[in-house]
Amino acid sequence: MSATLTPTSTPVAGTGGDRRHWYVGGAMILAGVYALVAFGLGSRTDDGATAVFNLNMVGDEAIKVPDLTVPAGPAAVALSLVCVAIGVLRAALRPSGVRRSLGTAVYLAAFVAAFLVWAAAGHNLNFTSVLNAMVLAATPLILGALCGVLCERSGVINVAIEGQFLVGAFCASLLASISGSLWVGLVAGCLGGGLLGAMLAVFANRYLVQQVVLGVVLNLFAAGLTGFLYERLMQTNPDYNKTMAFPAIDIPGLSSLPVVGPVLFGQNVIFYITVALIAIVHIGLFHTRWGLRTRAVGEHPTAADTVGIRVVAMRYRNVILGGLIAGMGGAWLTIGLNITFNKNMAAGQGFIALAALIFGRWSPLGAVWAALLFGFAGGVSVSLQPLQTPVPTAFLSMTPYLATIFAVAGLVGAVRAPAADGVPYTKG
Amino acid sequence: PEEDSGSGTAASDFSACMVTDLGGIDDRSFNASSWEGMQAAAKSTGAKVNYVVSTSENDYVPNITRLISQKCDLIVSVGGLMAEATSQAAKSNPDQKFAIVDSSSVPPNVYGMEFNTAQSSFLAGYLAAAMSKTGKVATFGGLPIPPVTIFMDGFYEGVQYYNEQKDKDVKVLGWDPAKPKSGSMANSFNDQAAGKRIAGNFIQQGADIIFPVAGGTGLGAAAAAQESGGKVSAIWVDTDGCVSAAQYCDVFLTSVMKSVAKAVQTTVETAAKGQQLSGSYLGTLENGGTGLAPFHQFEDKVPAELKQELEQIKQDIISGKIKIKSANQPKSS
Amino acid sequence: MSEQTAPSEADQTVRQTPEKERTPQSGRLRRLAAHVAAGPPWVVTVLAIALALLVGAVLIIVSDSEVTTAFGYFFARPSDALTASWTAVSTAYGALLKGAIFNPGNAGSATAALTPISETLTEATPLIFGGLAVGLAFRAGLFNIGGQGQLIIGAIATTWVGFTLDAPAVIALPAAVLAGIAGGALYGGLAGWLKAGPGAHEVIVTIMLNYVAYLLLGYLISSEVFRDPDNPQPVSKPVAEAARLPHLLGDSLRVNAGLLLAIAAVVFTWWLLNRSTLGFQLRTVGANPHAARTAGMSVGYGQIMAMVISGGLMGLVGVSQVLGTANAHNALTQQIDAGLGFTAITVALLGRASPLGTVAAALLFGALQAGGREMQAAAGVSIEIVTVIQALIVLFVAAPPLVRGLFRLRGDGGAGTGLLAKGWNG
Amino acid sequence: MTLELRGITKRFGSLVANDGIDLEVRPGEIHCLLGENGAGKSTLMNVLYGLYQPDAGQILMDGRPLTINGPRDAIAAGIGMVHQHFMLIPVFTVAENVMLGDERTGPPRWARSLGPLARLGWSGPVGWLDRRRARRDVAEISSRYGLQVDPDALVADLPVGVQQRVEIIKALIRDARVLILDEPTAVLTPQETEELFSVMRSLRASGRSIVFITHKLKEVKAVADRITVIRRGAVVGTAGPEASERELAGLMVGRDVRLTVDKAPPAVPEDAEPAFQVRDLTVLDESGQPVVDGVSFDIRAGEILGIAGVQGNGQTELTEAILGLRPAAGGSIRLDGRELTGRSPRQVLRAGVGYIPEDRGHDALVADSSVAENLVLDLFDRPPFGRRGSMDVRAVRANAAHRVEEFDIRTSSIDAPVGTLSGGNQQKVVVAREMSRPLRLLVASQPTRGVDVGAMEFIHRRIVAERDQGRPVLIVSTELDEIFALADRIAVMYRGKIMAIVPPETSREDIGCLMAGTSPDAAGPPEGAADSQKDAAAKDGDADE
Ligand SMILES: Nc1ncnc2c1ncn2[C@@H]1O[C@H](COP(=O)(O)OP(=O)(O)OP(=O)(O)O)[C@@H](O)[C@H]1O
Ligand SMILES: Nc1ncnc2c1ncn2[C@@H]1O[C@H](COP(=O)(O)OP(=O)(O)OP(=O)(O)O)[C@@H](O)[C@H]1O
Ligand SMILES: [Mg+2]
Ligand SMILES: [Mg+2]
Repeated sequence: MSATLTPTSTPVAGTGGDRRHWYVGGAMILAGVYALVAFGLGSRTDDGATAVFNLNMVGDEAIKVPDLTVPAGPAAVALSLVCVAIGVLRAALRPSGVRRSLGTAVYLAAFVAAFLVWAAAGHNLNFTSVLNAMVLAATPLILGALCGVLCERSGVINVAIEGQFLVGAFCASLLASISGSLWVGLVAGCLGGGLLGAMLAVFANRYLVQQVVLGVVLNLFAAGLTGFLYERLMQTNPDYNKTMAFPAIDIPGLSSLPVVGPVLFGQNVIFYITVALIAIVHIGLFHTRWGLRTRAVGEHPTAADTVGIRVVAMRYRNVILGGLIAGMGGAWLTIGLNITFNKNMAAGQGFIALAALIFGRWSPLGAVWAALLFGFAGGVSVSLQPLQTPVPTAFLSMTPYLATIFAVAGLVGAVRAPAADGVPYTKG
Repeated sequence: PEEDSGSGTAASDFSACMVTDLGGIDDRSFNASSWEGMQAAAKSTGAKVNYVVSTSENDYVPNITRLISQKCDLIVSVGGLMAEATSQAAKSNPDQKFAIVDSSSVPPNVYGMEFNTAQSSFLAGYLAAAMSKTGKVATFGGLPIPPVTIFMDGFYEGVQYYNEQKDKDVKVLGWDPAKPKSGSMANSFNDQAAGKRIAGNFIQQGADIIFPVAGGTGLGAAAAAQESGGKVSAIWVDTDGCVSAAQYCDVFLTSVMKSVAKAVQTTVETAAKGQQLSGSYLGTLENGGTGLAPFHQFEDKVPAELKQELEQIKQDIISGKIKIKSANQPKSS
Repeated sequence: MSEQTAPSEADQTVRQTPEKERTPQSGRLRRLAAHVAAGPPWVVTVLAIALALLVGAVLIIVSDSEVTTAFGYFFARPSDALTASWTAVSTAYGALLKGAIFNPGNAGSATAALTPISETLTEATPLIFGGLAVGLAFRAGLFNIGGQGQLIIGAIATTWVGFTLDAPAVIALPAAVLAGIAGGALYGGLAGWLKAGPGAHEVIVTIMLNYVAYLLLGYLISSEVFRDPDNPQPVSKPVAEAARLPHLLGDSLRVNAGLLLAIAAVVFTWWLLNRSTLGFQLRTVGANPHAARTAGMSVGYGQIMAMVISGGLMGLVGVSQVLGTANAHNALTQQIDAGLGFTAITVALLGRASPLGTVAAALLFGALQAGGREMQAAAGVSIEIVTVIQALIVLFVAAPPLVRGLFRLRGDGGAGTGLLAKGWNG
Repeated sequence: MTLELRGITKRFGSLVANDGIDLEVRPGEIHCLLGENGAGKSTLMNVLYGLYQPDAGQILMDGRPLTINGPRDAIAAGIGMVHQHFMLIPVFTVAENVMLGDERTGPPRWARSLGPLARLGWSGPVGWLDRRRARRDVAEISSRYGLQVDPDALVADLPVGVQQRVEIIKALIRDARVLILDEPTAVLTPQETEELFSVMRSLRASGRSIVFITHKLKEVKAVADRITVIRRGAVVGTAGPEASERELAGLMVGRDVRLTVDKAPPAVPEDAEPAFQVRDLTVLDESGQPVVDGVSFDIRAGEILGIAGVQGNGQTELTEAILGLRPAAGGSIRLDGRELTGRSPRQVLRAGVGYIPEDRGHDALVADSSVAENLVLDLFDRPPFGRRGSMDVRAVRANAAHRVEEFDIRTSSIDAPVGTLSGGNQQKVVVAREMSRPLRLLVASQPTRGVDVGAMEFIHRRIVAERDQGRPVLIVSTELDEIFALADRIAVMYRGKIMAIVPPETSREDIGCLMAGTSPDAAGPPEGAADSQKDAAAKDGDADE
């Protein structure tokens, strides 16, 4: 009777857009004041202690950058005040767009810096090594999140990244060990992830199984299957599960840059493939025919269908492609890190990758930033352990999870998935 | 699974069964060692041995019950977490024989096996301090629990002893018995990636010898050491690393052995012969229940003088001349 | 109110459907066969279980070294390979049945004969609570993947009350149980509140809360308040004797009063969903939040309440873990969750989120778990296979067309699990 | 190019949506497909466009059979379609929407200047999008046919009228020879409709054929060259443009229609106190723009105020604000002297407001729940249905049995999921529920959308009965016929404002002008236009004479 473009989302509950600035700004000020009292004026920093940040990796003798030494107390106070100031600006000026994002970024950086200065007071902290740990931890998360981007941008929710990691890690280790070739292992890892992706695609697209549920079940399936095969094959015969890894490749010239050199240009080939994939997925999604169609299929499949795009085929293709990428993330866990396969070795990283995807608002670059953030939190919590901070290890390890909750609950604002994400496409 | 022991000396109808802890049969740690001991005993006595795996703590009680109903003559449970389940089962089945690794005995029909690994870790600490070029050594644990921190305590005390004797200042990263809350823990016994991360961080802090006390997690530390290209070495724990994780043998300075296999083997053999098992077993440097493994590829790198010093310290510990303070040592029974 | 004005024309618009052709009723059997061939849900479920066991059998065969050896010379002597396969599978599944239902070899004493059933019921108890919890949230349109966290917090609360409260059983036991419920409910409610208020998707939030609870547990069991000074392991103080759930059939059988609590929880959940105003509200919010809001219901309130109750039921999983017979310590340990928060999801899916379906599903999975242990001990088949079989059952049940297609049933293409959990935007 | 459909049959389950339909579209004609809601028009066109596969029948092009397995085949055959529900991706720009499926690809500018790089495979399945060319093509088509659009605008930001132009450009850029327009005028003002007609005529002039779907007789007569009438899935007749409206209407609905409801003039004194008052009501949308902009009106007890207007001019937001479903950014709403502003939907309902939302499936019914439960959706926790937290299932069922009887709801059982009922009967469930409790105000939005004539009459009679019992009633409808049939006074909304409140005797044309945002000069504003609407609302009591 009437043709109107139905609004794509009618939020069920009204979001108090106005008050949000108050809440967020207030929370920022509170946290800033806390930082001031705990980090800046606390006992750890008060007697003129200095914090030393080493900027060289042990073992990279070629580069030498002087250590960064800061007076801990004054630095922490200054950084905390920056936090408070940004909080005040947020509440008072209600910035939007770029300025708001910039403010949030500076806030986070200042807060984390204040914390690090406090933690490192009277000790030294190897900052480059923290960054390196961040990159190592973030690589599988990035691959998992890119898989999520491919699947969810085309309208299939993928909660099975965890399972794809497991199968990828298992296949990579098994085939690399049997064949003796890391490349065979890498391909096998990708195919393993792709296989689980294919299952996801079939059950989601053909049998219309609710996709979040499906992902959870596939995770169980993958955990059970790899656990079973591990016990029956690898445990009885360690030759099926050798430690093997791609060697690090130094990019000539770049790898001797201070700080970033060893972190970004001294990793193994899977890392470089990951970097390439970030670019490929981003460019592919926003600048190519395939990307335009993928996004169309995820936003409004019927519309895509009416212009002749084969919606379901597109979804199959992208979900399987995504599976290949997640499988590579799994391969990283074994033959990328020089580690043998172990039951449940993904240890929840697939879920963190999913969180990175959502945190990054379903965009490849956003997901990369989120993955780096999680990686950084992990790297820092490991590095802080020997510094004898009064914060128990368990609480340091909680930070990435709490950060995610805060992010989805407030800081990032309402994140919106592609409109048709999780909705199977059927026609009459 | 059922392991037929065809080549036994005397075909016996004695059966010994083992319940693993959550690490599974190939944790390269006490589960694996216990199973090794079971198999050795099977060989020597012709006893039948098998094991069941626990995948969650909910499995402990039913696994033990099931083995009781399978009429196992001796049930070996591995790990102190099973102590309660074992002693309850023992109380309600007073005729059934039990043995448990890493726990003392409570009911009379449970034979406990404990190990004072602080003693051997003390030696390892001394060795590490002497071998370190950077003056920093490191250790981390799987969980902050006595069976783990006892190693770390001993290691720490060994380093301090070296510092006293030689007037040096070798630092221990990752553990200070005075501040147990901020010790480095991987929170897992089978997360190799975590082990690698933690070890990598120690290396970046300047440590060149790492002593992981975290079962399979430690493999990640060994991998990190291997990647350093000879600059960093590791000390393995529980078993001789050159045997249980041979691929990393080139980085293992030595291993702090906890002779679980030996103890289990002896226990099963004793029981199979029909002899009484009573009280409990405490492995020490003196009885060989714990000690340092051979240096293997480091044999030539460890100075002879240092080897002598270690031998002397060992004697001093046995004689009680050196007192180890760690509160985590088993109360000797 | 007003005059009855049914327009007579409208009657003509009612299309006359032709009388269904009556099939000659030749015996019950034929009717049953026809009924089965139509592939109603229960048939699909049975076939899904069969199919999953079949896949499990294939896994057992391909991973059995004896069988694979026999297949090595398959063409020379095929009978060997087939016999070996048959032996491997029949031993394994035989043991599964013996461990879950009845073991003829152990029929000597009543206790021995009842052991398998007791084990099955003991395993099923936490699964009933968990399945109800996840199912209830499903009915309100929420996917509670945070059972792990809620049960851990419930277990922490119940343990704390259990070892601090020095009181007779009539007080201690209910207090500990209520504490567990409250702990889980608060933690679940937190996720519900984050959903209803700031609009944070419950799947992400509950996954993250799982990690937080797990780490908190690790911290607590080695903290002064909880840590058992007499135990070298990271285990909390045990709860008082008085606060433990009593055994139902004597001390040697593990089935305990947790089962009675579970039955009570089933009755409560059924009443809540089908006979209470709150349940009506939850179902409406789950099925159509827009209509719920238009009808004056508060969607946020419904979501919070659903997560509170779901979390409370999950807290009961923690209660049965600590106060029941699952763990010999009756104390907190790092692995107290035993993965039940995730298994509960499959139970709820298989039970189609209905209380009675959940009971059936929990009994099935409890039997698989209990039987799986026997299978491991007696036939040497890794218990991981049980996880594979459980996942496959749910997968097949969720895709009836697949099962119907494989077995050539007619079927009506009816809905799979028919659950209401939404995508990220829902 | 002649397009022929022969014997097209399409079933949805047991429902026969198309029943052996024959249709012929000749080159250069505007062929009008006329039929009531649910007659099967869209289904037929979706079959032609390849979205549905017919259960029987054949499509011929210039006498040769044409296989259409999907829209791509239809597009290749030169068929274009503007769907009833637009097929645009809101987060894409106009240019992206237009090129989707027929993408322009080529080397990006930076590569072009690099010589050899330009020869790489920039096209192909993962080809590089050439946005500039897409933009240029859109601009070209839009200037050729006078379809003004900005190629870089986001579709979500465009008014529906412009979105429709985008849809037409989409079809034209694929060089459609046969263009299907499925109810294109439903969202347009009379003026926009006129513009669309002239575009259609110019397309016809360029030799294209157009299938134009509508159920508005006047439009048929204005543009059609030939007319095919469909009823209940079957062709019931063809006619030329000379056929009279009465004849066409008879064909369409199968009997004489009389869209007037017998009702007495309002039995309220004209100076009676208004029972329901809205003053300066302002409602903002998600982006903070006013969608309801300072609206004021009064309704006396026993009076029906009809709100006319093209869809999307703030009517939905107005009713939702009254119900408390949307926050009011300013103004007040008073019922019998009590303030309703800022109340929750529950409080508003409890205050005695009955509400029939415009989209029953979305906002009023829970498809999977039973008829009985849907009948108590807003009373479930009140006696006799709910007491102290528990529900009395017997009372719920008894109520359902009574309502099904009273409102003549055709259902297999009161336990049947309401989603299995026909649209009209679903609507009756909503009406029955909302009228089953004592009301102080009835708000009904599109009360008879997608409902057959029998049910429509029934619902109209019930609404009038409410009025006759002395309740104020607010009706929102985009169907002028419905407004004329029911309203005692008519308020016309345009862009969130009330243009005027006029008596029901006002001519269609004048209301059409108001709906389009212009005040009809000839008629002379009975109560002024937008600027003086506050006064109008204040004194509309006496303006009715
Ligand atoms: N996908 C579908 N599944 C089931 N029934 C459908 C489907 N699409 C349409 N119908 C039914 O088919 C009949 C014809 O629908 P159709 O949309 O073709 O009508 P229409 O003539 O376009 O009506 P309107 O004027 O309301 O657009 C209706 O009864 C409708 O409910
Ligand atoms: N999903 C379904 N399951 C069972 N019966 C259905 C279903 N959909 C429709 N029906 C039945 O099919 C018949 C035709 O439905 P349909 O929606 O086409 O009615 P209609 O002719 O459009 O009537 P109305 O004008 O009231 O919408 C109705 O009797 C309805 O109850
Ligand atoms: Mg239509
Ligand atoms: Mg209809």
